[in-house]
Amino acid sequence: MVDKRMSLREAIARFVSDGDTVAMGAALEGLIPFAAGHELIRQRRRGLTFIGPISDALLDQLVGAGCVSKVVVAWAGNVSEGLGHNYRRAAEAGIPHRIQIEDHTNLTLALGLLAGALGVPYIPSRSGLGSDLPASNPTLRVIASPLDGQPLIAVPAIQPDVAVLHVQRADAEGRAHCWGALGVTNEAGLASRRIILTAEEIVPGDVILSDPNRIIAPHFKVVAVAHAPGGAHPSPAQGYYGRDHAFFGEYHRRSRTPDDFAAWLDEWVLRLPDRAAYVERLGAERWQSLTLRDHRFAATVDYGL
Amino acid sequence: MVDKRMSLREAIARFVSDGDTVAMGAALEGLIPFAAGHELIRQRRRGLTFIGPISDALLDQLVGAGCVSKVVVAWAGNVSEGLGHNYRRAAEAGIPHRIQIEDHTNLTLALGLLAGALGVPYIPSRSGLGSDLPASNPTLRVIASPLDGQPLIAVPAIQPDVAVLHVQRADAEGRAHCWGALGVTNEAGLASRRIILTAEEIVPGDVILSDPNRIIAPHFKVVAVAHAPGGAHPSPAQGYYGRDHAFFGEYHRRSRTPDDFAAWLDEWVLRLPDRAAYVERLGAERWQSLTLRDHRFAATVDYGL
Amino acid sequence: MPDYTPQELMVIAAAREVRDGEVVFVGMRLPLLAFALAKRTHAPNAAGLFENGILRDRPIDELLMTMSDPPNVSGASWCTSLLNVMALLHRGSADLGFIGGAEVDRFGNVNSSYVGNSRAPRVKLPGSGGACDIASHAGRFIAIIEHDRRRLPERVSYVTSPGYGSGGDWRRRVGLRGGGPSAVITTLGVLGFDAETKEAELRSIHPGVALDDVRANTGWPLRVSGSLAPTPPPARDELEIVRALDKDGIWTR
Amino acid sequence: MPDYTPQELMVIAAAREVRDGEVVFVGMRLPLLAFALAKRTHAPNAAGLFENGILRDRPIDELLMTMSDPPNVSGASWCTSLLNVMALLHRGSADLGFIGGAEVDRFGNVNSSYVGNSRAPRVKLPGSGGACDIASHAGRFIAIIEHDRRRLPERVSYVTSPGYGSGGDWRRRVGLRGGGPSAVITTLGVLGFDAETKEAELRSIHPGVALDDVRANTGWPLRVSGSLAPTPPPARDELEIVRALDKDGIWTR
Repeated sequence: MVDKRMSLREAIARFVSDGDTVAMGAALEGLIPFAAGHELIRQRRRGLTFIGPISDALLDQLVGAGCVSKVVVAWAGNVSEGLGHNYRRAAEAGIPHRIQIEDHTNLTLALGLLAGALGVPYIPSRSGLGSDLPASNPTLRVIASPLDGQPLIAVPAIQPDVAVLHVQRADAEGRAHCWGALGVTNEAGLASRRIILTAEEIVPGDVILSDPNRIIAPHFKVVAVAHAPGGAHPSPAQGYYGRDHAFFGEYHRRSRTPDDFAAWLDEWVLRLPDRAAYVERLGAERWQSLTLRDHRFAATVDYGL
Repeated sequence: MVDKRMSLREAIARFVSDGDTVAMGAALEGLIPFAAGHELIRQRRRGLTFIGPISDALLDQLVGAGCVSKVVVAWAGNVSEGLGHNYRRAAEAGIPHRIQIEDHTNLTLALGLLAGALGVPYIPSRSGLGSDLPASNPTLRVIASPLDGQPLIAVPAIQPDVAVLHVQRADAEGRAHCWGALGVTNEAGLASRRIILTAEEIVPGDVILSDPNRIIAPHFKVVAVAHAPGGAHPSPAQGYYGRDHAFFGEYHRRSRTPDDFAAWLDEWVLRLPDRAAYVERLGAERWQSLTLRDHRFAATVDYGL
Repeated sequence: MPDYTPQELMVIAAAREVRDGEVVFVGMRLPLLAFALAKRTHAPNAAGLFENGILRDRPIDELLMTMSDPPNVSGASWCTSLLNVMALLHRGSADLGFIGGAEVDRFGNVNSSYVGNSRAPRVKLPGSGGACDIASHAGRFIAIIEHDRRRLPERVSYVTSPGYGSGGDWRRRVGLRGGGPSAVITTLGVLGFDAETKEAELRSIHPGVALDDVRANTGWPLRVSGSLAPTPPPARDELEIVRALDKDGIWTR
Repeated sequence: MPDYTPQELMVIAAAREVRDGEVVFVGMRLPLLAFALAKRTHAPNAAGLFENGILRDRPIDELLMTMSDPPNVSGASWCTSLLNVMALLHRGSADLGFIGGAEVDRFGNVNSSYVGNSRAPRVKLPGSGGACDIASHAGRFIAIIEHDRRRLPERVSYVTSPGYGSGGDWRRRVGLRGGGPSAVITTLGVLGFDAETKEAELRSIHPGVALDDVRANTGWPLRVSGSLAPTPPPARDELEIVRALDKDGIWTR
């Protein structure tokens, strides 16, 4: 038994290097690993390629903090508020620096990760035909089907160096349960060379192994398990806390100018040592308002013999 | 709310026609829809194309009964006993008649179903390169990757007319929970034009909707829900009953000659009206010996708000 | 002054496009409200697909800010992968999809990626998300957009989500199998598309809007359908449902 | 007469090929016993992948007749789709895989599909299952087979699972990325493969077996490794574990 528990600081220090390609936000608008993203900012990672279908405000923060040189995304902004100010500044004016953008659709990004998971060079799709995506993202190539000559888009394999997945509960060896909307969690984990888990709870292996169908990835790809309660805030973690809509709104307003963003970043990321301090800064009352009012337990199943 | 409950007899009569392509045994050695297969035999379906990665003895029975004219499979036989006598007789000697065989590997069959699910003409793979599969199954074509010229096998889409899935529990609208080894259940359901469910239990919708991550298919593809307790016997249904190894052994011995098989078929299929009669014929003691000795309940999860 | 906002009318007009029993690929904001409204009125058996992996039958009483908000998960009819729901869409199992965008053009092509040159954009928009997939593969799709000349140019500067391209049989020629746009619902009216040329034409005008206003706010000489009609105003119950859903008027006020 | 069966020795020899910490694609019957034995002896951290979608760390005390038997599911470390575990294999994440077959030839190619012409077979065998996938993509693979001339022909009549093809760099030329066969474990000995030519060579002979017996039962002039050695006989604890697992001797007696 290999104990992979470590602090999030150590996990990021050991397993994400400058220049890595990093998949985050695989579950779409929920379970976004904000705690891990903030640790990337604190450790001043540079030159990252960010991969994620819909990254919500996390990508905007990483871009504004100067961590990202390339994005491979289907949608980037602030989901409930609209455009992402930092993302726009980088794409339109090179502030803080230029970023390269590979536009995908949700499906082509998922197929790219699936191809990466399978280790095949590409998977064909009709998404992108007739659009300008192949023009602005030359990795999406129009091909003729070898079976009947019909036009297809060959979506090339995407193999991130690391996927950071936030989950509800994990054991020390990196076996984890994750529930709710899953997005491309499965494909991102399998496509990546290694997986970092951040978890609301660390539980005994028996809890996880009691329901092997709910496990989200092969543990032998997991290199680190970091306990990070509240680690998805302001995005939701089903069964733990809801989405903090106001926080997204506040971030939107406070990222309109580079100076405002610098102040926000200082307050919520740079001046805080870790996620525990962040949750404390949110305050007990606000945290309480986000946590469960109404339990909805799943009907059990029996794996008996 | 559309109530899709009906007898298995009605489900097969209405939704499987002569000449259809039928996916069965998607979960591999467990949850094999033997009850539905026996109903196909009783209703004398002819000219079926049987699709399944590892179909265990069910395919052998359908072939012996003359229902099948073509098989699209990765493995066909009697898993714990070895070769399938009826399958051999059909393939080697045309008894009861010739069958066409499209050999796959487990992966190529899964990729074919995935391509069918996605509605793309093919998915590339390296499984099959250097083997004789493309020679005996010309649907597997060697192509050059349009990205780098490397050889690949183009696995063409497989879209069955109907997938028959045996599940642990389903509701009247066709939403179902299925657990244990899943094989290609997801891909077979999505690739098929319609789904017939046979279920150990019919439960209220609230039970199923309490755990949406465990639901196995979109209900709008389900055309029939048949209550069939014991419907996977002699294959196992996790949490309900184990595998009846002896039954597979007995079938193996009693299918060595066409006459022996005819007697077996008469006793276990043709002379019985339905699965309830089959379970009764097995006898309470034998059934009891297969059912759970030891419950292993999954740790619950909370979908609360 | 009517007793409702243009956004409320757009939601109601969009809801009326949903037929009972259809599988609908639902977007966020106005489409989500439209789908919720349709479920509560004439289309109780419509099923909603969400690109995060959700299939939902039961209506939700809370306003969702994103499709992954916990109330959208709890009680869903399937909570699976993005790939599984996109597979259904790509294969042709979605009857209808909704998309938004910054620009829609004469042939229903939609831009949500770049204003100006994509290599040096004046505005970088969020991108496709699932919009290109929906526009490409759904049985038909509907775009919802504010009506002004900037947003309805003759030709979008970037095609994120293909409509009818340059018209006629363009979709078939480029290899798309989805049906293309069936309507563009704007703040001034509803556009449809000519069955042959696939050019947009004004199908209905919202109450209180003049035809000249529509033309003046459209970036090309807009054709008018032979069956041009006024958009039926919101019914009392439609408005009540929309307002109950969007209590604080976040998207409709 | 030794105090063990050839099948027991094959299981034990196969178990010794598993290294601790490896990801092993496990087949049924003898390979399953071999994997279970390795877990209980020198490779407690080996992880087993099963093509029905299972990843398993915890050993099982019951004899499995199929990989989908409930005891293999309960307590698994992942119970997912065939596609997910095959994706791991295809991508190159499996260090080792085991396969069986009816014929293995001079270059380690394996037939489990047809004896005779595939269009009019003398014997229709069950087919690949996952064997072709394992042989194609695993870091290395091991075949287990009864040793006689019929089962070890110079060239198999049908290549279900590619070994080294016609030898040398054949695998690279046809586009395969997995390492190919590292051993063939038979009832008489263990074959390895020459590093350059990729031709099979006898690496060890089981206790009590004469070299001439091996040659006489092989369908081509079998080369002998310069480091030919006797197969170490089963240790007491190895035998005890195998017999505890296969209590009734279903596969090893």
